[in-house]
Amino acid sequence: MTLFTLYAIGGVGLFAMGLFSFVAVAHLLRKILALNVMGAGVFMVLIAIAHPERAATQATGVDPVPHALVLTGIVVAVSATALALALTCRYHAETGRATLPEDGPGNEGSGR
Amino acid sequence: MNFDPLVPLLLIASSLVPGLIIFTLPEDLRGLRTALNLLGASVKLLLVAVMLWGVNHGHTYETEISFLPGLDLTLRAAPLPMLFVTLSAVLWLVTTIYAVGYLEGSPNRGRFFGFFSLCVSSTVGIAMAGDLLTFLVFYEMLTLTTYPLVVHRGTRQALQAGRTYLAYTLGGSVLLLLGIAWLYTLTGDLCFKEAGRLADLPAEYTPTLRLIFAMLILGLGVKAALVPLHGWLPQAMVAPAPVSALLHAVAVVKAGAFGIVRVVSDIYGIEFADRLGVLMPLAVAASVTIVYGSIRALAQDDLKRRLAFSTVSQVSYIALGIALGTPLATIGGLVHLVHQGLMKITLFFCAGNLAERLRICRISEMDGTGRKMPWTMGTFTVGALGMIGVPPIAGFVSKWYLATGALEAGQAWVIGVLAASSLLNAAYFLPILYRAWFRPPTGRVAQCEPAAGVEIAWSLLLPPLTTAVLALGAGLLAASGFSPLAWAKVITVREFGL
Amino acid sequence: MNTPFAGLWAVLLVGLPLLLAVGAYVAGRRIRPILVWIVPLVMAGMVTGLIHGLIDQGPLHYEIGGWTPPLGITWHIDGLATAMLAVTVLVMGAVCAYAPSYFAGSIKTASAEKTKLFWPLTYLLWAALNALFLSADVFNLYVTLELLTLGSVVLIVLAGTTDSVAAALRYLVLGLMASLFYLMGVALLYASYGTLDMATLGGQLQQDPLTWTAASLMIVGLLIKTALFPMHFWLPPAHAGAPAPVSALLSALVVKASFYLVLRLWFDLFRPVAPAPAAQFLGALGACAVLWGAIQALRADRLKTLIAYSTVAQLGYLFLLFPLSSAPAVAKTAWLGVILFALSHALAKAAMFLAAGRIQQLAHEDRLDRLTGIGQCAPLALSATALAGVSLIGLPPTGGFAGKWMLLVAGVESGQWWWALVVVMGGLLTAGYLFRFWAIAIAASEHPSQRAPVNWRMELPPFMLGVAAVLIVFLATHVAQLLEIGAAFPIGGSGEVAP
Amino acid sequence: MNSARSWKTLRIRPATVVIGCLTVGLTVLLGWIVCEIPERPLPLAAALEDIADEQRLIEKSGVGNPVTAVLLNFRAYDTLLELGVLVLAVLAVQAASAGIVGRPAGSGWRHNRLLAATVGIVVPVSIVVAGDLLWMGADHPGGAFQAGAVLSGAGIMLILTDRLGRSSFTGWQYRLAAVVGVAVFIIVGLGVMAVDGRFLQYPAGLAKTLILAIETAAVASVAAIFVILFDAVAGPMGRGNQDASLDVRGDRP
Repeated sequence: MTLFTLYAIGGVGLFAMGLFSFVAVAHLLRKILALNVMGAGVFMVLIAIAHPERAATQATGVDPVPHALVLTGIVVAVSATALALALTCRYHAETGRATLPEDGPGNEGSGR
Repeated sequence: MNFDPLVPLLLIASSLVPGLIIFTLPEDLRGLRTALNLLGASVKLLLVAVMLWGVNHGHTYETEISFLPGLDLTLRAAPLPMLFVTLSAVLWLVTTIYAVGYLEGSPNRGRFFGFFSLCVSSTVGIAMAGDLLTFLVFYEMLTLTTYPLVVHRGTRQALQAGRTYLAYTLGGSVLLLLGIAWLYTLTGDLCFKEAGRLADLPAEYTPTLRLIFAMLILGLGVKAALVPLHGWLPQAMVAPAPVSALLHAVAVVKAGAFGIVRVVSDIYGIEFADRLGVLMPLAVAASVTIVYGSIRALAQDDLKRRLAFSTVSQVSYIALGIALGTPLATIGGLVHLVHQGLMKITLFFCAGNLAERLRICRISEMDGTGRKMPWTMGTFTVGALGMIGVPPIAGFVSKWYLATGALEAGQAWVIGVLAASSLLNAAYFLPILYRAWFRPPTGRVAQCEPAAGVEIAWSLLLPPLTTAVLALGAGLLAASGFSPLAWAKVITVREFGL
Repeated sequence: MNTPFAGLWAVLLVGLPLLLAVGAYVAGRRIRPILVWIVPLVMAGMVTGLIHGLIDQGPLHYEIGGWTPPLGITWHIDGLATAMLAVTVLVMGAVCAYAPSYFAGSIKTASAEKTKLFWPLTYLLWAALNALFLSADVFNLYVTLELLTLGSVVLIVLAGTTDSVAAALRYLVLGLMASLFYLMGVALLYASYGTLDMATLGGQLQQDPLTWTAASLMIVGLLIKTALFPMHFWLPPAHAGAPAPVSALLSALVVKASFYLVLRLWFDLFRPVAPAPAAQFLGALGACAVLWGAIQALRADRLKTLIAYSTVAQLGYLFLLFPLSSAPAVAKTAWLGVILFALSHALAKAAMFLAAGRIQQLAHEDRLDRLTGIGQCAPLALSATALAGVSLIGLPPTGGFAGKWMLLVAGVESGQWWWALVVVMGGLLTAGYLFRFWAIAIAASEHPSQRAPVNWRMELPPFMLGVAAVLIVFLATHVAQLLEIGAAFPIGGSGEVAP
Repeated sequence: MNSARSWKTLRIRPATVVIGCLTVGLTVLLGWIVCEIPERPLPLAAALEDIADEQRLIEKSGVGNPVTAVLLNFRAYDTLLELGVLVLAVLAVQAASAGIVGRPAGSGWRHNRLLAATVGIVVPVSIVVAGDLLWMGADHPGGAFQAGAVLSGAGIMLILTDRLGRSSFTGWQYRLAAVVGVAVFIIVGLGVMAVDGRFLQYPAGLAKTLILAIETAAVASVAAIFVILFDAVAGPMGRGNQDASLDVRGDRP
């Protein structure tokens, strides 16, 4: 097993774990964490792709593009996480709950 | 510069533009609104006169408007469209005058007259449509613009009627739309053409064409109130009298009947349709409707409902005439398009007058109305006798041509249908006339104070008088060169290539 | 001669709103009133310039920074992209004209503090939309998508209610998950093909499990963002709970943007390698959305919820494209039809939401059973809903009809009757729920309310949008010509709409 | 209703089992696929090969660090939008938090001597490190985001010790700092169009200067934004507004 596959499979594993947690758990903080785990998984896959074993650019050692993508992705993830946390705080402050209401089709959609 | 292509557009604009302006006017600008309406109606009449002259002198009025990719909207003046256009233009003017008087002081008149004008614009568009898609466009516009008129009063009953109206007409639209789309994929062209355009399609399409025919006729049959698609019509009677008049005489029901005529004669072609064997079922459906409508009318005590079922019955004369597939019957059907309009609108105006002046809408309350409102009931009598087919009123001419056409087609059973229908017509109209003229006034009629001047406002009396005179004239002068009958003959000659 | 200008217009279409967002944020509210009017006009001018450039010299490839595709990011500007830019300008213009009055008149909606944020957010959203429509780089698209999702979420929160926060949160977490699906797909594609440029990718995609998986991940992600049934559940609370101008932007443009991406990915990349059942499956989901959305709209007890469910239903229509376009002979008809449908839906739905906002303000709420006779208070707003609604139903002569007619023809001509039936059934159901509202609005009220003076700034924009949604049908031929410029569309089969 | 419980419990429902199976399936599928990624000639790799030599990379892009070259030259447009996302995050937390919490009272850490001493060392060092990262980023690993993150760390230390005052970071200085990165980026991007005609196409020879200018502005923005984000999110949570149900451990009363 090469380092590349190790990283890639690790990334896939993280992605799936995050996904499972995201779907299965209702607590908002855990959902946000799960999203970050998923994100980390994707980033790991990207970094694995950049590994010299695969990257054709021998001189630079690694393929810089996925690294740049990961950096961009991380910043996006940070922003999204901040927004999600801010909303969760607000929601919690107003309702005292940390889970979204489970609403069926009947009471979905509330105007104002 | 050639102004001819502009004329059809102007014809539609003459009611569309006033309608749109009326929407923006404040409710209390009654004078300006009325002026706009009458101006529009007069301009339209003038344009119709110009076009009638022009069509007779070889002008072609044809307009194309960019529409879907590969499909333009076309408006084209030909004898058949002109027949319907003339009817709408004349009846719009009288109905407008009537409506102004009838709705005096009621709320939401701006909305009413706005949609009223749009409704007429759609009707003219239906009449002038040069292809099936244009027809569909205006046909749906008609559905939409009549809905606010039907529910105008906003009562629970009116809303219910509006719901029923929509359920029926939109259901019909779906069939029509599917049929047209299917036809389009077969032929790639939807233009109306005298004597039809499908005759040269390969024989393997025959079953498809039959199916499409059924879809189109069912779709149109909803508005034309073919049994069993007529359920919305009696309910729509909750609308104000001018709306009922318009619905029955010009706009909705006629649009359906006119559509049937166009599909049979200008898409399929009467002779080709006959070969396909689709005309016989249509004739049977029309006959069933004629008899059924008359029988149901017998049982109604509400005057407007009785008139509504009478419409169900009478409009199918048009479909029957076309479906018999002979020149004489076609003449009968086409001329009935006009005659029925004139007579039925008279009857509805009178019903409106009775409700307005005497507050009665039931036949059982009509005793002695002739003495209180002789002019109104006089015109009512003309309309009713015309419906029965008493010469020399217009209705007789239609029935005569239908009957001779049936004989020409070798369909003697149709004579039976016509006779039964006339008997039934008599059975539901004559008692009304008897009550009106020969019974002493009772109930509300008796309590009614005699009016100071004329029995009712002039704006409510003149319209029925006019239409009654026209109905009488159309019958008396049927042989003259400018009667509806003469026009129908011209159309038929072209259709059959005689 | 025109190329640098066309390129400049494209750059400014992204750059200008970004700069404006920044400026509006720093400046607070001082420069706002002029901008409200000028910006949409300037943007409209630039879109017009771009369209002219396109008509003159065909589709435009713009290499940002001068780096050719595998290295840099490219914009691919074709008819479809410019059509989307144009409809964005129209909707944004109406929203910008409408919003000041809305926020000034809403008692419930938040303080000035928050309405101040509306402008930078809206301009950012505008930049994100334009950037998304122009881009042809799968990763750059991810960034624009995130910009779009986050911007939408924040705009929803401006409503200031707890419900809106919950709706925004649900939208946010699902949107983030969807983005990660998309990003994973991008990573796999890059791993296998070593490029992020769509044009380069399109030429070399192969039918292998990796491509299928990547395609599924990306498309599933986008479907969640497009709220395709059964992933639609986040949409109604979010779109109904947002302030009216925001609802208009979300329903008209934001969901369209992710649909636009599905369209791009499908036709530019994945169509040749996608197995046939995938298209049918997407169509089936679309059909379910049409029915389910309509049923829920029929049951809705609030006006804005009704309109939001209508969006769910109407989005379903768009997905009928995939099965219909699998028959080469009618593919182009279906493609044009769906895009016309999407464009007119954008106009109509924005009109609906803006008018609903006005009605809500007049009635102080939007429960349907409290809106009896509201039409007399706000006739212009009601006519806006009427014009827009007719287009949504797809009755002629409206933009919705143009789209529907072409879908029908495509369905009938390729013998796929069931899709044609879905199209007409959906129209009937749409009529059902819209007339339900209209009947209430024009019913005679027991307490006839005074006719409020027309608030032109709030009633004219939706009305004009409604008019546009109707009249666009008369431009359908020209729109179709524009769309065909550089359509990355395999012109297979007859393709021609008219024989 | 008990959020603490909802944190811990994973409700084992049939749906959960199904989801679990699906995720396992997805893992296996994706794992197999990443192992089987075929070897193909990769266009981008080929293009990079062309500039693999550091000297040629500097000639072409103005910087010697390939990641920086990608971030700020080849794919600079991505980075521009990404700075836009960061600005959006600031707008977001301000919209979300408006009106629910004022800035809570001080945490009392101000008088913690150990912390005060640490701050005194860490903050200046952070600033130096940030500057170094920024400068180094041109040719070695590092760059604007790393520098901005380090700098924001210093800012957060200052917040925690109440040394940044009690304003809630919505003044125009903070707003300007938050957007200066994206603003400079666009202005440079549009400005170079006057020279070379393409958006973000740095004129030959000016690339390094312009990239450095953009990066410097970006450092300021990233640092300011992270500070604002921290303040808006952690403010209510970290200080005074502790609540069991949002606490990760979930075991407080």
